[in-house]
Amino acid sequence: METVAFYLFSILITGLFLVTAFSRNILYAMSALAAGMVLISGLFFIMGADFLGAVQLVVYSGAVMALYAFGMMFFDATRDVKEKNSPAGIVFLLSGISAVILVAIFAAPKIGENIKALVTGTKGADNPHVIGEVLFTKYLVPFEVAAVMLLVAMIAGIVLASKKMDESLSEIYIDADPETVAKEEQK
Amino acid sequence: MENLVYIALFAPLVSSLFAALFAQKPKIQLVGIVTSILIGISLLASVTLLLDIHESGKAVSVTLMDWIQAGDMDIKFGFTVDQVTAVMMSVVTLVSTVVHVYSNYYMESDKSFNRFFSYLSAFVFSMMVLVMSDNFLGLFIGWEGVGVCSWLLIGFWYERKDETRDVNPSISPSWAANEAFIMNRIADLGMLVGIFMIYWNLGTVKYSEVFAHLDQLSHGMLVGIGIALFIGAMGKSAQFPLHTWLADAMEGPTPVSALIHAATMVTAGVYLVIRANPLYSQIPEVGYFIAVVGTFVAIFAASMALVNRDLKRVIAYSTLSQLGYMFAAAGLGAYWVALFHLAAHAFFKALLFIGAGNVMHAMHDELDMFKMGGLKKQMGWTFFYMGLASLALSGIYPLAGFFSKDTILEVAFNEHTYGIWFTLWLTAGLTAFYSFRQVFLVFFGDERYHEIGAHPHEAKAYALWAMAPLAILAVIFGFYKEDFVEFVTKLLPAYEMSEHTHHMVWILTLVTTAIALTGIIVAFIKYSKGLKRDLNFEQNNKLYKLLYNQYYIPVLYEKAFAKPYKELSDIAWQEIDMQVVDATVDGIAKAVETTGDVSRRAQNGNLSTYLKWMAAGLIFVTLITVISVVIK
Amino acid sequence: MSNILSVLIFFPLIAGVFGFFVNKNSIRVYGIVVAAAEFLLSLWLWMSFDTTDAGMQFVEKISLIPEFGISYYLGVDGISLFIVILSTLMTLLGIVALSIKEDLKNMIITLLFLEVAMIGVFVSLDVILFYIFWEFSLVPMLYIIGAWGGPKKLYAAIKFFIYTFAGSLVMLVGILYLAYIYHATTGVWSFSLTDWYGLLLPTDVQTILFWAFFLGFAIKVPMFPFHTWLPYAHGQAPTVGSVILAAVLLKMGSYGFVRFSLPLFPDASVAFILPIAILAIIMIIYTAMVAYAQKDMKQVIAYSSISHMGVIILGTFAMNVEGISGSIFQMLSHGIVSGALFMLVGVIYDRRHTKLMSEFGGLAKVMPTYATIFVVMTMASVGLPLTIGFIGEYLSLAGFFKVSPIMTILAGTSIIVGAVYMLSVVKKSFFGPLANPENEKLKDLDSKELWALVPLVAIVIWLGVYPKPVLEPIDNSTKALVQLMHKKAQTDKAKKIILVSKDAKEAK
Amino acid sequence: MTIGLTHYLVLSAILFAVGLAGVLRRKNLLMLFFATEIMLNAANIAFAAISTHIGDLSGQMFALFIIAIAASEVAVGLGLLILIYKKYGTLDLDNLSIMKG
Repeated sequence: METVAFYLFSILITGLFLVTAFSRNILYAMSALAAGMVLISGLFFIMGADFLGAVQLVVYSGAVMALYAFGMMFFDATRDVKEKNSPAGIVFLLSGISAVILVAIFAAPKIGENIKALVTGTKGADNPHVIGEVLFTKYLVPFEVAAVMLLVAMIAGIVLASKKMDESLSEIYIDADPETVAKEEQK
Repeated sequence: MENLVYIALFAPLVSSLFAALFAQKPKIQLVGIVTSILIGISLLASVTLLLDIHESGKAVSVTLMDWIQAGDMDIKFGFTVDQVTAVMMSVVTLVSTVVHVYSNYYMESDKSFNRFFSYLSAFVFSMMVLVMSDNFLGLFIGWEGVGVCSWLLIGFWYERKDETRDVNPSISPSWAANEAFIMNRIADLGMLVGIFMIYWNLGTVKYSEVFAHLDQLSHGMLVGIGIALFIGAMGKSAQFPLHTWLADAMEGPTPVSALIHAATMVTAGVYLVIRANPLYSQIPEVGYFIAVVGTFVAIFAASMALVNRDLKRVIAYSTLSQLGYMFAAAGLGAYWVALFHLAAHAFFKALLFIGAGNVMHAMHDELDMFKMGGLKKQMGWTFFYMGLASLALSGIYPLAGFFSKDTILEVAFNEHTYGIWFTLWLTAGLTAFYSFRQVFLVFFGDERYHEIGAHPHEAKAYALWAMAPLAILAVIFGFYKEDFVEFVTKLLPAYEMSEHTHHMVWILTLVTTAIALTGIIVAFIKYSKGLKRDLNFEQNNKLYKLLYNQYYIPVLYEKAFAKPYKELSDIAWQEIDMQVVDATVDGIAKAVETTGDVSRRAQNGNLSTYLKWMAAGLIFVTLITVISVVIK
Repeated sequence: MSNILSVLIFFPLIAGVFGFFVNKNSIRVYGIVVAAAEFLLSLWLWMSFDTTDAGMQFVEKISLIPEFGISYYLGVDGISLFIVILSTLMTLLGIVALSIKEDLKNMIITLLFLEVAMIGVFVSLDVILFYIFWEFSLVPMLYIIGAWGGPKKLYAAIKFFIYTFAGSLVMLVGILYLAYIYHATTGVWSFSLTDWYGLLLPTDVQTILFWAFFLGFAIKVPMFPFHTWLPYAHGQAPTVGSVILAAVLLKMGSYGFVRFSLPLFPDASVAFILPIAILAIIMIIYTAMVAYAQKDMKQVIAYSSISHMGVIILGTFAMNVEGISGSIFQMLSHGIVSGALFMLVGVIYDRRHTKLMSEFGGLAKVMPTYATIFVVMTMASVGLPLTIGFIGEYLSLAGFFKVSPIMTILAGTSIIVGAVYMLSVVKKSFFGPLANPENEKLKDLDSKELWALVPLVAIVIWLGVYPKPVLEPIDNSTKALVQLMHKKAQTDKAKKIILVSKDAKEAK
Repeated sequence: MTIGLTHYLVLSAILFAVGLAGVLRRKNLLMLFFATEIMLNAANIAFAAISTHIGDLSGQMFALFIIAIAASEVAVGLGLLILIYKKYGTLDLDNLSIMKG
């Protein structure tokens, strides 16, 4: 059962992400990404990382994708993205080689066998419970830092995106393309 | 006695510094007088020392102070006055005094009067250091010092411009000065090498210690030292092939020629060989080589003097020739004979030069003898002096030259070096000829000087009186030969003629006098009645042209050394230094710059490209990690 | 006043900083006073120097970074004492003779900083400290050339900086490697030179380190073929820059050879006598020829510097007391003579704004005092006895004669070729008719220039006639140095060639 | 055949490669963001898998923090994207090369 689920998820995720990576339409890409993330949370559930799965669902599939969706409103999302893609050969060569290397590394028997736990003895416990314990003891400082970071990011997002679009606080208009500026003003 | 040594040595220095105080001022007569007096004091001190040593037979040594002390090298300013030194000192200061006094007349209207006396006295000081020093390095100080003074004095009229060789064979005073300095430097290197050899083999450069330990050295080393020192002597005494500077040195004022380039400095080389007699008497083969070189120079220089028309150059060649005689004598082991000839030569050659100075003054610095003639009338005393000097130079009894030159010929005969004897004998004839050719061309015959508009006049009385001591010595010095021999052989090895030579002496004397008289008679017949020029001969005779152009040696040096050196230097600078060495350095810098310029293109501002590079880097790094793991 | 060396280093530094607050009009007086005080301090150093002691004196040691054995470690011996005095003297005279009008204040401050660096280099006994001063000396010089130089000043300044800097970086690697070896051998970190002297290195390590140090020193000297920065630097630098560059900065290289290469790597030094002697001979003859080919008066002096440095290098590698003492003395002599010659060229450049000899000729007539001093310096430069130039040259050549007579004869041609180019300068510039009408109204030396030049003339003659006060301390320290080298030498060849003087042997 | 650690790791590698391919191929900045998310998720999978495999929660913690970082990144990044778009009217990397050296 687990095997079937894993393969099913794997294939779906890979497919969806491929769509994301190569689709011309932003909407399609985004939808595929969101779907892929949901499926990844499924993988997490299979692994028994319930809390992580939940976070994945809530934060990624929910919050992040929603952000993207809102962000896209600023762009013209309905149009196909016109890209002058660089020669595919190099791209596939590079990513292919890295894929092969990574797979080879991970598939090598040495890797799976030699990994040892630094902190053991948490297995079998109720996952969210244990996570809560670890998070607020051992990883308290990083957790707080992450919280601050999120706060900063939130403020930054607000500041950056909420500026009046036609007049900037910074000098971004100084060396702007005059045509663009003209267009902005027409709007 | 020590005080006398210091007086003799430092009076000229004081004199020079005194004159230097006024060097940039216009003429001050007092300077001439004071310097002359100071040099005179030096003369008095020298003669007193000479007499004292004559009486006591002991050398006077003083040590002034330390000079160079490094490692095991310990060199002091030490001075020794022994028999040879005393003779040299007396000769040098005597001629110097005469020349100083005479210069008051000769330079009377020169605007650099004071400067001249400063240089001249500085020269005397250097010369005194040279002859009085008790070690080789002290000698070297004087050696270089006289070189510099000679440079200053030859180039005294520095403002004259360079001419071509056709107009002025010496090009210009400053050129001649540089030539003299550089040629002497070539020889000085030899001398320096000799000193190094002495130092590293004996650990000292003091004469007394060096000569006492010569037996510690191998024969090869002795030969090496002998040759190295002789190379030094060749430069200062203008021996072939370093002789060209002496004739060009005639660009200097005539008193300078009399003092430096006839009587004193050029004999320094002979002095060195005489001084180093313990060394040279152990290496007769080098001595023989010296004699051969001297003999060759004697006839070589005499031949050039035969045809030259330049009053001073003729005397210069004759000096060269006489230096050859001295080297011949010294090389054959007759050191006192060389010293005797040195002293005698100093007297009559200085006299001759000073006389030439009078003539030049009368002729408004015209030097071409073909434009003179008949000066006997206006310049009786000068004629008398120059005639006397020429007789002495030709070796006519009873003048000094007769005794000294004859003895050299006897030595050559005695040593069974008949080739040397014959050459020197022949040279004696040539000497007589060119000396009297000069006398007759200048003082006899038709008065050709009218063409150049000269109004000849006799020199001032005090100038003529100043010449008198030299004239007297040129006459009587020969009669003191026995005393001289007795005196100097206390230091120098006595040279005894063999029985056979003793018997031959009167024949030799006769033969020599005969050829000298022949030379004079030929000159009389050819030149006393007036100048008959054979232009065809002068222009087309190859031998004449060869001699007149000094065997083309100056031109050869110019073409073989000076020019290629200049061209090589230009190549070294422009081709090698700029195009190779510096270009390599700049090339490296350029390579770095180009690399930067090329790699700058990677920085094209496109994130996509960067990302690709990043991925490539990632692959590279992981690959290396994998490989290194696998290999392990 | 046992910390006189620190005073010598920090006094100009502080004075230089204060210089920023000095009024523009009085900066010249300020500079002269500071430099004069510094010079007097250095003379005081000499007066209280114990000439019989061959070792380091006035030693100061304060640990800076004990973990790595880096300390503030100063000391002076006979070898460095006179170079320190030379630095202060040339700085003083350079400031006295300054003819720059624009930005005089910055120039004087820069010169004071340069003085700090120069003195620091010569009194540092900690290698890191030495290296810091060594590199720091580049900066003021870079400013002097780059800011007050001629038309190609930036090229010259950057070339000077990067070239010498590249060399010293290689040296730095050598220093670190040597420190590493010291640590590996003794177990403690130390950058103290006197500690390093005690280190016996295997010959192959010596070889590597020798060449690493060699590159740093050789570029500074500068040895052929690393010399091409020098003509540009001299050609573009203002007079005072050239004076100090030639007089002191070049000596840093040759001083490095004596202070580092010889005692630290005696075997390697002996092993490489031949290639270095060949380079030195090429320097002597080749650059003399190049000097002869120059048309610019200053370039002649610049190339002549290289030629003379060749003799210094040769003397250094003579491996006997005579040669090394001679080369150290020649450093002083060359410093004074070439410094004076550069000042003299500066004098005529100030008047005519050209240095081309073809523009001159017959100057002796209008500027007799100038010509006289120039001729005195020329004679000192060609090594005339009784001038300062002779003693060093003579001793260096005499010393090397023991190693190789043939090469000494080749190197000895320096007295010939030196005369050729110097006399031709004198002839072209001072003799002959006064052809150029622009030269007719030239003024002779003014009092400012005389004040700068006459002391040098006096020194040239004084030390030529009576070098003992200077030569004796040098000689003592050199004897100790040679003895140390002989003690450290491991190969038979080195034992044979390094020649301990007799009285030192007896003293043992 | 049970699903072991290796399977997850390989999956993560493949996803990472897909993300990488996207990063390299896409010229639109927004698409680049998407591709980056893919890569982050690939890493997350690996973290979670190893964490589960060895029973150490640290892996999951890191995955958690990665998610936090990704969220912040999106927040800030999107803001920047909007600014860029407003200024240049495009999100195409080929047109955004003012940093050309």
